Amino acid sequence: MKKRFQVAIDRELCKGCELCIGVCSIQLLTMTAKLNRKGYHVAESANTKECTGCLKCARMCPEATIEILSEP
Amino acid sequence: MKKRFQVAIDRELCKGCELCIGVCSIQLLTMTAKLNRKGYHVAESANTKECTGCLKCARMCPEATIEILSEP
Amino acid sequence: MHERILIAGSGGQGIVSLGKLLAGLAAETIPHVTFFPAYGAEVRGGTSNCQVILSANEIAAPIAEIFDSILVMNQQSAERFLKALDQDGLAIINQSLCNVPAPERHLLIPATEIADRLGSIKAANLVMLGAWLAHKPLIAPTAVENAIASHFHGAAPALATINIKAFRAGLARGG
Amino acid sequence: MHERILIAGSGGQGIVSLGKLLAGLAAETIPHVTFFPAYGAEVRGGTSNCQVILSANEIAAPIAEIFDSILVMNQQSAERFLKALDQDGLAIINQSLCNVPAPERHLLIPATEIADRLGSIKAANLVMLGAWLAHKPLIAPTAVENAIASHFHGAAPALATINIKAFRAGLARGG
Amino acid sequence: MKTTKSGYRRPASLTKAPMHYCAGCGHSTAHKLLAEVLDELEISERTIGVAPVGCAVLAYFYLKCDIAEAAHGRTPAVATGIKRALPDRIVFSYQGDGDLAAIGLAETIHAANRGEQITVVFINNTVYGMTGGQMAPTTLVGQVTATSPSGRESATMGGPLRMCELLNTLDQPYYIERVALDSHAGVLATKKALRTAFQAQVEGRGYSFVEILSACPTYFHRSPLESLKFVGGEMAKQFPVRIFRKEGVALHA
Amino acid sequence: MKTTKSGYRRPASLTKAPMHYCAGCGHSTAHKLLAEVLDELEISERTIGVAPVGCAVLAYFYLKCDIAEAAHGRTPAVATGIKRALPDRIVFSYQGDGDLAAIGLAETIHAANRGEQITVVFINNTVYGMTGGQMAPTTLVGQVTATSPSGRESATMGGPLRMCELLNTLDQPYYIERVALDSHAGVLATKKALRTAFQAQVEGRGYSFVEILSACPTYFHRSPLESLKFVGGEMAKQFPVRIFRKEGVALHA
Amino acid sequence: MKGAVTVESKRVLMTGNEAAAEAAIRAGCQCYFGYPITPQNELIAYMAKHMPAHGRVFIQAESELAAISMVFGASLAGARAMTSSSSPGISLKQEGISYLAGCQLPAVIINVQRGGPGLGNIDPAQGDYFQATKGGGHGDYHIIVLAPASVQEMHDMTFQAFDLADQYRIPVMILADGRVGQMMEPIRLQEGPAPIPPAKPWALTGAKGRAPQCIRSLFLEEGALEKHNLALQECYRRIAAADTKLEETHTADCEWLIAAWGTCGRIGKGAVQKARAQGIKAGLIRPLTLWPFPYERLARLGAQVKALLVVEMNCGQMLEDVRLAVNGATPVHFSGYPGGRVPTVSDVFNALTALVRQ
Amino acid sequence: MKGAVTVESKRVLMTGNEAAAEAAIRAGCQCYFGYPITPQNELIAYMAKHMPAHGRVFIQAESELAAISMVFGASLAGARAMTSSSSPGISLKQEGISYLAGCQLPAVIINVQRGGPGLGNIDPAQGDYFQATKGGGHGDYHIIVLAPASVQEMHDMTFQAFDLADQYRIPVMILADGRVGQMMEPIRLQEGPAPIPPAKPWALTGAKGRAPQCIRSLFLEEGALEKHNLALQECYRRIAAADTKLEETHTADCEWLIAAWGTCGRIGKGAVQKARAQGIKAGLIRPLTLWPFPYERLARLGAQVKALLVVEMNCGQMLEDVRLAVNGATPVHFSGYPGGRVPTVSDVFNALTALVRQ
Ligand SMILES: Cc1ncc(C[n+]2csc(CCOP(=O)(O)OP(=O)(O)O)c2C)c(N)n1
Ligand SMILES: Cc1ncc(C[n+]2csc(CCOP(=O)(O)OP(=O)(O)O)c2C)c(N)n1
Ligand code: SF4
Ligand code: SF4
Ligand code: SF4
Ligand code: SF4
Repeated sequence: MKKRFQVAIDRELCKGCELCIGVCSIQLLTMTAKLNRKGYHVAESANTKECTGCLKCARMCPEATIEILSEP
Repeated sequence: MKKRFQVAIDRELCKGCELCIGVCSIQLLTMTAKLNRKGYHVAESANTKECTGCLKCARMCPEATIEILSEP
Repeated sequence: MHERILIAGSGGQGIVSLGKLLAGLAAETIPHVTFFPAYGAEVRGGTSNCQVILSANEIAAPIAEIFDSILVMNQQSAERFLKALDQDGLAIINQSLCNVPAPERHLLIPATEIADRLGSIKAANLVMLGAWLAHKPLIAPTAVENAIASHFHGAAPALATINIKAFRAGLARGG
Repeated sequence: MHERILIAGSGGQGIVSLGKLLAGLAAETIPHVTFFPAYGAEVRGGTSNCQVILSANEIAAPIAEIFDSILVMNQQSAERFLKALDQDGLAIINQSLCNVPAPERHLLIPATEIADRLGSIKAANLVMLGAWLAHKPLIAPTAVENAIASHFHGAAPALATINIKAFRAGLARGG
Repeated sequence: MKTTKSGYRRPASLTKAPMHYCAGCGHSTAHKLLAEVLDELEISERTIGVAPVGCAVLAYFYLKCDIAEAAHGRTPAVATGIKRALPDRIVFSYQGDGDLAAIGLAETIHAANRGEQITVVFINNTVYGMTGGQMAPTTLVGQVTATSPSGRESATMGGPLRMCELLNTLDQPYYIERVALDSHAGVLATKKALRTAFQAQVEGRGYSFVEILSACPTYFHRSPLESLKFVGGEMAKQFPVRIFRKEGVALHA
Repeated sequence: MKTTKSGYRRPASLTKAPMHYCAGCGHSTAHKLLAEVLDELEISERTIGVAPVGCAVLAYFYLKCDIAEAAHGRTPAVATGIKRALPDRIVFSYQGDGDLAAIGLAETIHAANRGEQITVVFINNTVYGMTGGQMAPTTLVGQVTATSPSGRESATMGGPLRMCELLNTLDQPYYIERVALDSHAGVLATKKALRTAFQAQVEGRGYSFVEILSACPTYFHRSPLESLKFVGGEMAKQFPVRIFRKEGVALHA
Repeated sequence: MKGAVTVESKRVLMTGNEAAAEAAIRAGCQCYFGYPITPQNELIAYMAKHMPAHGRVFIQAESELAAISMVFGASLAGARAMTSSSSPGISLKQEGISYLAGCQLPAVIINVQRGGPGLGNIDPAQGDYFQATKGGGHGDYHIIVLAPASVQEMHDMTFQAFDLADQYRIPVMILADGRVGQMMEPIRLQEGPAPIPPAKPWALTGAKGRAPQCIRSLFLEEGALEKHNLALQECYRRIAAADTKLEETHTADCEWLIAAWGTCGRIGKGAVQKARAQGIKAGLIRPLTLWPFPYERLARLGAQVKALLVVEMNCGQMLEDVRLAVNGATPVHFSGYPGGRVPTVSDVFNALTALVRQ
Repeated sequence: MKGAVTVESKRVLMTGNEAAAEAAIRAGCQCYFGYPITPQNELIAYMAKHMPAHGRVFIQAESELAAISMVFGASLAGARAMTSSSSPGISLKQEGISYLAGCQLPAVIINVQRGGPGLGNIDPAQGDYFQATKGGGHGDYHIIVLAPASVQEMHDMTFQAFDLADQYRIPVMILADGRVGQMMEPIRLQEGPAPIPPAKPWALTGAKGRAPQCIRSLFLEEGALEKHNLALQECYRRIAAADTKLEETHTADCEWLIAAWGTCGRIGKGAVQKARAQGIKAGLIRPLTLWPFPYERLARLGAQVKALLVVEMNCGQMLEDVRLAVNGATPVHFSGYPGGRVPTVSDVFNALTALVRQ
């Protein structure tokens, strides 16, 4: 059975660098127009349930902002 | 006609290091028991007229103490 | 005339360049001008602020304690600096990133959002400047626009347009 | 008892080691001892000198201006230092390398030549020591010989012999 | 906390504090990877890091291990002092190119030459970040910086120093590798290099050195994504990414 | 004054002062050869030398050209300042291994890396002469010195730094050679290397570096003749004598 | 000039760092060697841009040690040479400064101080007074130390520094702080042709047509170093006699004297004006040269006033020179701000009135 | 101990340099880092030989900069650490000393001074008083400075230095001169078990069982550096109150006071004895701690005597502290020997009698 994953992005840690965006092969992550308290645009993940658990975005994120949790 | 050379050693500059002694293929140079003002044993050249003008001793002497003059 | 201005915000908000721009333009017509940037740290991402003093007379102490105008661009700066506003002073507050009560001397402007909509959040500082100038007409708006145009000349004409628009939006909002 | 001794010569003559030897042996029996080497320069080949003070009482100033004994081993040192000899003082002069007039307080010893003949010009310093001890019996000659023997122990027994001979030659010459 | 196929969590050795680095800065990624390695080797409680003067001077806010702050460039000498005093601790220095290759070049080479049992993490971003984007010893020829406003010109300013190559002429180092934080693969390689380097120290094998080609978007005057391209492109061309020394043996290219 | 088959005279660029160096010291020979080269290239009147702190600190007593005295290790930086101020003069630094490879290592490498148009004469005698025979960065493994009384031990003190090899990893240097004052042939080779190095500078070609393996009989604790054997034997084994770079091109061994 | 905006015909708005850099160029500085450090980075950046454009030498050195040594080299070759840094970097230059002083070489060194000790912070501070004036390096020497309080003075003092350095063959330090360095003010630039430095027959330029020369600070011959050091002291006396400079405000009739330097001096002036406005007979003495220090003038003022207040952004450094000058004649009080906080006019005014009320 | 000759049961003849080295070992110094320089080479050679034999750390560093930084590292890891050098090398350590002070790290630093400025010469001199006591590095800080006058004091003061350093978390400098370093005298060695250093909970030893710690001198938060600097000053006041040390000779009834430190103090004692022998009421004050300086005791003596004579092997450095202490109460005269000449007893005696005759 295919494992399910949850993608959690800590909005306040995100700096909007966009390094996570391109590495996701199924383009799950997008930049938003939203600003966090520091004034950065933040990344968001849509359709979290599609996540394959490749962890690429989490590994790319300089700020360790993205956590991928496998659902049990 | 074979050139003649004169070997002049500045006794006061000599430090008795003996580096000149061995390089002379005809063993023209010898250490003496004499001391110069600084307390060094000094080298001397015997039979200066035998000198072949190879300049090896002059080149070896760290102190530029040995001058080889070719006689005209 | 003795106008003490404080501009404050976070590292990347163009606080220091705004202060420099203001001081440079002011110095063309006002006899005594000092500009002083305070770097929070020799590091990235901290807070940033600067002071500009414009005066008809010699400025003995180039550092003010209370200010006639305060422009704050983020929450931290608002919390830290607004208390230094003179009782008759004017505060311009970047509402996009600050959450402060707004008594009458406070002018709230969503500068970052305005700038973002115009194409670059980096232009928020000019929104702030525009709003301030609307209340304190110490510099001619055309002089500001010329300065922006020549600053971005060549390198990025598109940016010049965005920044001028931002400035005008501020001017309009402030008025 | 308050004996101020100066030993001087050129860099390679073992001036400092002689001073150290003397001070070390003296300290075994004499309550107050200082030894001070003066390096001419942080470089090779300059002159070298040292002072030893032996005293029954505390030595306030560990530096003397005039000396009870002066041992000079080369011309430069002789010229420089002999004038610092106390009027009742004793000078031991290495005749091999010094050319000085010899008033009665001056003892001329061809120390370098003696040492050379014994097998090492480096032992000239011990010739000097021997000659001095002959006049100022402040240390037992056997103590000196033991110290020499143990110094060269292992490394170079042949050198120990040469040096002891040199010392004895000095002792004999001095007497 | 291990990063396995089963997920990714913020490493335990990384504090919760937001890092002050600019968006897309390689320091952030390097810190994160360092924290992962401290977690995986379970050494954070016996590790002492030495932070440089440079953008990473505040590393103690982020890394959950003891951290000292060295004078600019003296970082490996400080690490030497710590390691010699406490030989059973894990000691690393973390340095920028100004710190490591300019003012601290002598300390860098001599610590390596003594084979100090430390790990040196070298962030090569070709500029001085903290002081405002000046030329570094590793600045590329032609690169514009605050102090090479017309681009670095090799005839008067010299060319980029290749530190791995320099250190590889020495006998003592145990492990020397250059990696690039230019892509996902680069992140993985960097992590692996750091792990190897720290592992070597844990096993007492000697001096290890990891050079990380790293983005400084602010002073590259490029976006974070463009900056990664610069790292993987122009930088990696000048600074070949590879293992220079493994288990004490120099591998020649 | 040229030294031709017709005789040898004390070079005109050497003063008449007896040198203070110990008997058999390589500094004396190196000074003499330097003076010969200044004579032959006829440059002594436009040459400015920088003497190090080390046994050669008094070089100004012996060499008939303008000479400055640098702080310990800063010799190439001082030479850089002079050459940049007076680009048409001939500028050389003359340095021992402590000066060049320990305290001054950063200055040495950076001057080379900038390709300063200077000539560096490096006397490698494996010890600190002036201060009393302490360990140098070039001390051989096992060699006994005042600060390695049981012999240099590579595990804690490192191994001998090979400066030519280090500098040869840089792009800018024009000429790098190592020679040994171990024999008559070595003297000739040294003279030739010095001549090539200065000639390169006269022609404005760039940075030149000559490492001279040299005897320090006093702290080798050997006679002058035995010292030469040590230079040509154990030292040359550790420090291979050869041209490393010629006309800007690295020659690989 | 990058970042400069021309005002009127003759005024330009610049930071103190840029103003100093431009002054050096106008004074004929031929060689600049520096290493980045906040808060003086605008200076090195300015030089990086403008020195090559003027055909002069700019090198970003590998360290402060290398930079000061390059200055040493350029100076001994006869060139006007300068370096700049901030506190920790200036500490690294101490050996080099001692060598420059020992070799009697002219040089200009700018220290835009920051908070210390150690890494401290980069806020304005005045913690390096002792280091600059008493000799942070080894041995008995002095360098001339000038203390600017405005961007105009950063410019003018740097300009003068080159002449002073050449005239006395001595290093001259501009001891500024982050405030003066970072602040922008409209200034009038030094105009006209660059000054012509004096002939430097002592410089090493190659021995053509003369005997070879040496620049050294090693004096091994007996008594030589003592002679040399006494000659240095003699030179220092000449400088003290001719070139001690200070600024006075309302001192003629003052009963309460503030002594302060640099930025604190400027703020002190504000406090004096405030005090005068309230009828307090306050005055200000601001040494423009910290070495040589205006001992004599201060001794006379010390005899005149009821008390002195020394204000510094440190824990009391010039304070000692003031006390040496006053020599017990009147009480000397101190207000110190160590760590980057710049006192305000009110701070100083309050400290003064507290004294008056006592 | 190399070069040492055992005398009686308890006396050994050593140079001052060796005596200091042996004291460090007996005080439990765990790490020594040094770089050769005359006139302290016997010290580093001694450590090279004996530290490894005791299982301690010895490194000949690549430079003085590296050496002081290694000391910084070892100290922050909780070890007793030491370095030694001489004037130019000490100048190079100034940044590092400022960092040690800023981080409140204990360390022992020996400066066997030589003549300066620059390369100077290697004769005994006292030209680094200002550097040592006023802070040769940047920022407001002090270090404890001890001034030995004999081989015994080289030994004892070095031994005590480690305890002082740990007690106050401060660098301690032994400010010796070439004479004290090179001289041999028979001394009594510190016996008994090595002192036990205080616990160092601040040290970085790995965060096992506690929160991670940081050793730093960077204080960016607003007001933090000021707070830190005021805390340092508070510590300095405690040290001054508890650990100001001096030696007095014939001061009870003296009318003429010699003030001198180190070697000059010892020679001054000879001059005082000579003066007393001739009926002149001379006395001597010899500060054993140069920082903290015995201002109070000197102020009281200043009120007692007709005049003071300061004798130093420099151009007048401690002189300023003496003048600050005396604060105008009595004339202060000066005899200086800058450049390596050591004054003789007669020199000092003559200077004193010249004063008396005036
Ligand atoms: C002695 C000294 N010199 C200079 C500085 C200023 N300074 C701080 S960080 C730095 C260099 C930063 O560059 P790098 O080491 O490459 O690190 P990055 O900031 O790029 O990560 C400099 C020159 C200093 N703090 N101390
Ligand atoms: C800053 C400084 N540190 C140390 C010294 C002491 N010192 C003088 S020369 C020297 C090293 C000499 O060795 P090397 O450079 O190899 O030259 P050599 O004497 O062997 O020719 C040292 C450490 C100094 N003068 N200045
Ligand atoms: S990589 Fe991280 S910081 Fe960058 S945009 Fe994505 S979530 Fe934000
Ligand atoms: S080589 Fe020269 S110094 Fe040596 S013994 Fe021969 S002549 Fe004398
Ligand atoms: S300036 Fe550069 S190195 Fe520094 S935090 Fe920003 S991106 Fe990173
Ligand atoms: S000590 Fe060595 S290097 Fe120095 S002069 Fe003597 S032999 Fe030459």
